[in-house]
Amino acid sequence: MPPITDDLIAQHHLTRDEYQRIVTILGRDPNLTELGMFSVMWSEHCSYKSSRVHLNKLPTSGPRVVQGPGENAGAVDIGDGLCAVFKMESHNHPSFIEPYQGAATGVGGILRDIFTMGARPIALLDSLRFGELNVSQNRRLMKGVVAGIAGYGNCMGVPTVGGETVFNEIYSLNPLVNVLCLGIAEKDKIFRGAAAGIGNPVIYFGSKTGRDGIHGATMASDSFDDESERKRPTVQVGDPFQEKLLLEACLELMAADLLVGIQDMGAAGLTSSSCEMASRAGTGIELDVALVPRREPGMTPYEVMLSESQERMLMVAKAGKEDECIAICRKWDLDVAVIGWVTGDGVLRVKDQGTIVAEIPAKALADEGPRYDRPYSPPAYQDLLTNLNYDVIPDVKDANAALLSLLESPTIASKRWIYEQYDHMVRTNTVVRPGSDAAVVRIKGTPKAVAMTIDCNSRYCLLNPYEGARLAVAEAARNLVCSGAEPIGLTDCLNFGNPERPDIMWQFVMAVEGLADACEFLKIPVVSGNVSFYNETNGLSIYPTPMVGMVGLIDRVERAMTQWFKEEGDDIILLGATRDDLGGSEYLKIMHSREQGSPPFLNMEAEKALHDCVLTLVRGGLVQSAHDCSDGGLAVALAESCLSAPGRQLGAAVQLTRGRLRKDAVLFGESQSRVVLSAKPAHREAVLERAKSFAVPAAVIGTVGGDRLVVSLGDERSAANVIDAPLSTLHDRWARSLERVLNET
Amino acid sequence: MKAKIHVTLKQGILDPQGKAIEHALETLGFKNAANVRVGKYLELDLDEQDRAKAEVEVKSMCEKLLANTIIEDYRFELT
Amino acid sequence: MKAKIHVTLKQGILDPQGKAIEHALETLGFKNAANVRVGKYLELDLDEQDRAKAEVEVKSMCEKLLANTIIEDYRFELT
Amino acid sequence: MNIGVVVFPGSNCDHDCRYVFRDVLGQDVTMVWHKERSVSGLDAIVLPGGFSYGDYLRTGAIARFSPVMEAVREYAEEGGLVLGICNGFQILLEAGLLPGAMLRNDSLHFICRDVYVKVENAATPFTGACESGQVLQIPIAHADGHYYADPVTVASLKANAQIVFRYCMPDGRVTKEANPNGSLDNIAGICNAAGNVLGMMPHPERCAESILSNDDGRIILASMVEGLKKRRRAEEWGEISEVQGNKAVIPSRAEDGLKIRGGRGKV
Ligand SMILES: Nc1ncnc2c1ncn2[C@@H]1O[C@H](COP(=O)(O)OP(=O)(O)O)[C@@H](O)[C@H]1O
Ligand SMILES: [Mg+2]
Repeated sequence: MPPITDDLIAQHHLTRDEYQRIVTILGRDPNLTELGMFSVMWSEHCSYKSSRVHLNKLPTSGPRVVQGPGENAGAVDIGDGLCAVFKMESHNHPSFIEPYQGAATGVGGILRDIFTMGARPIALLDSLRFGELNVSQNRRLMKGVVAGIAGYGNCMGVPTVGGETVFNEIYSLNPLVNVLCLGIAEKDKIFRGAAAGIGNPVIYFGSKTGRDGIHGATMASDSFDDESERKRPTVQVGDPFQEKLLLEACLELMAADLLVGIQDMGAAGLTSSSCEMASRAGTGIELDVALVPRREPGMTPYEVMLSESQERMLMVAKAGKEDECIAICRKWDLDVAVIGWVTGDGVLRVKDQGTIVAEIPAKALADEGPRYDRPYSPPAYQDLLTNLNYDVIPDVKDANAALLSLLESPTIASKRWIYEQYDHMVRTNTVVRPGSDAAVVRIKGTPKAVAMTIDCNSRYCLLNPYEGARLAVAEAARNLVCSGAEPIGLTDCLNFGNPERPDIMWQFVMAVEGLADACEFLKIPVVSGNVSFYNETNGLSIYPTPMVGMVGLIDRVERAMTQWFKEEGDDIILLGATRDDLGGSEYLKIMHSREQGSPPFLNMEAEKALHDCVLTLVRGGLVQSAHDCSDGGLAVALAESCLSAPGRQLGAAVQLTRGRLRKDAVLFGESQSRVVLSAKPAHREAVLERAKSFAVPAAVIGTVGGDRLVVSLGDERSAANVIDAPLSTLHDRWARSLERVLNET
Repeated sequence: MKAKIHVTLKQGILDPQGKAIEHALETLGFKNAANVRVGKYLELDLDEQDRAKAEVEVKSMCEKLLANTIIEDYRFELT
Repeated sequence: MKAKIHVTLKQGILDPQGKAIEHALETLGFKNAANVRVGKYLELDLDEQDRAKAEVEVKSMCEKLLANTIIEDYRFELT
Repeated sequence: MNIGVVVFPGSNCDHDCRYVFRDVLGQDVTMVWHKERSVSGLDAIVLPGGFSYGDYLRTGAIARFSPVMEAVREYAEEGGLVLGICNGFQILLEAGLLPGAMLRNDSLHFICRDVYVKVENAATPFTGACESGQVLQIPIAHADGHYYADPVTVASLKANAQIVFRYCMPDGRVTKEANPNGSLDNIAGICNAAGNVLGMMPHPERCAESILSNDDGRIILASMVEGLKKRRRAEEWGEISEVQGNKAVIPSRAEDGLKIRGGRGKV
């Protein structure tokens, strides 16, 4: 083995201090295998060394929480003896290197996190960020990523029921691919990744081990430069068929009561799964790499321990049950081998044909990595971003044209081109398909359903990371209540630049505090999450993007609500107040090429009152549709309510008053805490009364019907139609926009 | 001129398809087969008389589009 | 012995993948390329010394599994 | 009735088929592992959708060699009802139980969405409750659904009324625009000459309950169940005249009182 040199230490992305710490822990210099194991476990990706001190601020408990952060996924009680198990993960860097495989293996990884908990995955959502589609490289990336998610998720038979897709130049060299998976498990049959019981066998199963993605974990903690694009590491290739067999085998193993603990091999492969399982149980593990099934000859212990080959799992069986475990794995044509056992000395001991090649205290490896409270301070440019003089921006002249431009912009346009490539119906639970505020998936055997959404407006976060994070939580919850669901849990995926830069660290800290405060206020626990740092290329960071995945519960599935207008003659009612909230809007970006200003004002009390009001109205059967106002403001929300119906589209005639506001602020401003409802005229009074009782502003603004969207703006004395367009025109712009740009090869 | 292009997975990259086919061949009784690898085969007509130029052109096609050089190798012949 | 097997769509069967690649090549500026056809290329090791026996075996693999002769042709060589 | 649902490695609509026959239509369902060599005692067999063997090489190419497929073949030859949905259809094609082959969708993409199909033959055991020409809304979810057969085969399919479903517009017109995948003659489903084996790309099990906003698929699945009941009654009552050889004659129309809902877009 080569001697441990400064170079070697640097290549493993360990600092001198970190190395010293390793020497102290071991009481000697590590050998190369041990150095490799430390380097992956102490990487940012696995150890959360820059984020941990701040993540502790997030509220993680609540009456429904069955499992908070710390396990493979979080779990919340949904009644009937069941819980929803969910988590979100990023696969940004791998997807930039190889979009198809990167995205596919991202799906594979998050699925394993869910089914290792004993939950059958029932839904996936994906949140994507790409550069603008006029650049062919971005189109190529997007096509590859979407195909990869489809290729893996579809084959697994887990429906991809929703997501979010936003385009901004800033993501050109750092696309984001975040995937959320939700599964259902019996509450008292959740499996955890603990290697308990001295003497119990440690069993490897799944695919064989190859040299895939060695150093993937450290790579994810590395930023890109032109150099790393050339020295591409081995790419992990996913095999969804193998994963499907793994899923079925796992659920069968769990049902047979053979296991003590189980964990998937994700980042840092065999190293992380073995030391984390031992650490959680306060035990040790002894294993022999020579027993690990391999795909390639001549692999060293270093390579076997660090390989990130996909579709592999580690289980600790009850003593004497190994033959039954092996039989089930064989039934599903999986490779399987007993590779070691649980020990009492707290050490992860790795042998190669009996010779010890690594010996590290499991806890030190898994939990005692470095923690940094990195310095943070706002960037010098922050004020320049927020100080926007609206006087230099002329008010909108042709609102009709502006609406068409907004509807056509890829961020707002229909995402049908994406979600039609995803099987979103398999398992026959998808009650609300992609295309409404939140996806709704029923829970068979109960009267219930879960609703799910992912949201984050990263421009808001750039302009004010604290407010941006609060706004993301508010929007996610709003999407859920519009679907008739009560928010019950949150998972996040925090995508940021290089934490060693004080300005980036500041964005991170502010965002985490915003998340924490919003969740605290709305009483929504954070049960799982993921941090992805170093989303930076050639020194240019992405916008801070704290993605919020939220899960809600619908007590009676037939009351799930959708966003589109249902019937001619229904009233259109706007809940919430419209303010001068043009800052950070999609409108300013599309029409004035500015990503500036302060993000919309958010009053949490008003937001919460709106949620309670909407839930009461939906559950009371008083409304026909509910749609939250977000990107593009009220005009876009109205258009979406007209256009997104899967069946017949219905137009609307709407009269808005302006007061002292700018025209563009009324139509396209992104004031928060607003929802567009439609209701039968017979329910008008009841709706207005309920709104009043919740102190939520409410106004009847128009009527559903016809085949045009007509919006007039004015006061009592004079009103003029500022928007008047046939649905066919609006629909063509909105529904076909993505396919039009993407067909440009 | 006709170009015949073979695109194959790089050594060491997992070939799930090859693995599944090998397994199927085995259950069908073809016990002699091993190391099945699956790649792509492309044929195209090239309107170019100059062999050297054609070489350059096809190579560039492979690099840019036909092969994913992160995980695939390619080779071609011109006839 | 090594078998190299080519499986291609029968003449006359539309090849949308070939079409798409042709289109993509064109937009990338490769205007000389035409009639792109995409097929599969398989390699496998055969533990069989007798050439004639190997021929029979690979032919049978192709007929039974590797090609669907309703839509595909196949050819192979042994080396 | 006891409906057998075959589970191949990689099947993923097996649960959905079980759910629809057992929980929606109230039948018994037996899951049949692909390594079984017998399918006796079953009243019908369903080959469900999914990605058997990862759909590697070609869709259905490897699954058709599963041990159970020999039994399915015999079962079909004896007149038993076999329904292949999506991947099940692809397996039936590869196994030669139905003629033709599947090509990639013209768009080269996986497509998941509702389509409309026209019932071209309402006299099969699977369409007994449909009207001829009726339009059903059913979702598809596949990447390889472009049906192909040589002209001779197509001619005989037509001559024998083996084309059961064709993609169409909501008003029943069979147009190019209505064809989601490039399928020859807009073919969405075909049966064998005897009429007891049906393969279809759309998923009736995904639209058999009103909570899923559409229950047109129920008509097809319930036709099958009612046909089986009728056949059993005929056998029990010794009405041999109703049975020709091995193949029961299934009535081509729903009887009065047959509870089948849905069926929008009748033309
Ligand atoms: N990448 C994606 N995958 C699946 N569905 C998506 C994706 N992107 C957007 N969608 C769906 O498109 C619809 C509109 O998305 P979006 O505009 O983000 O909704 P909202 O503003 O209400 O959060 C939603 O139903 C969403 O689930
Ligand atoms: Mg919304």
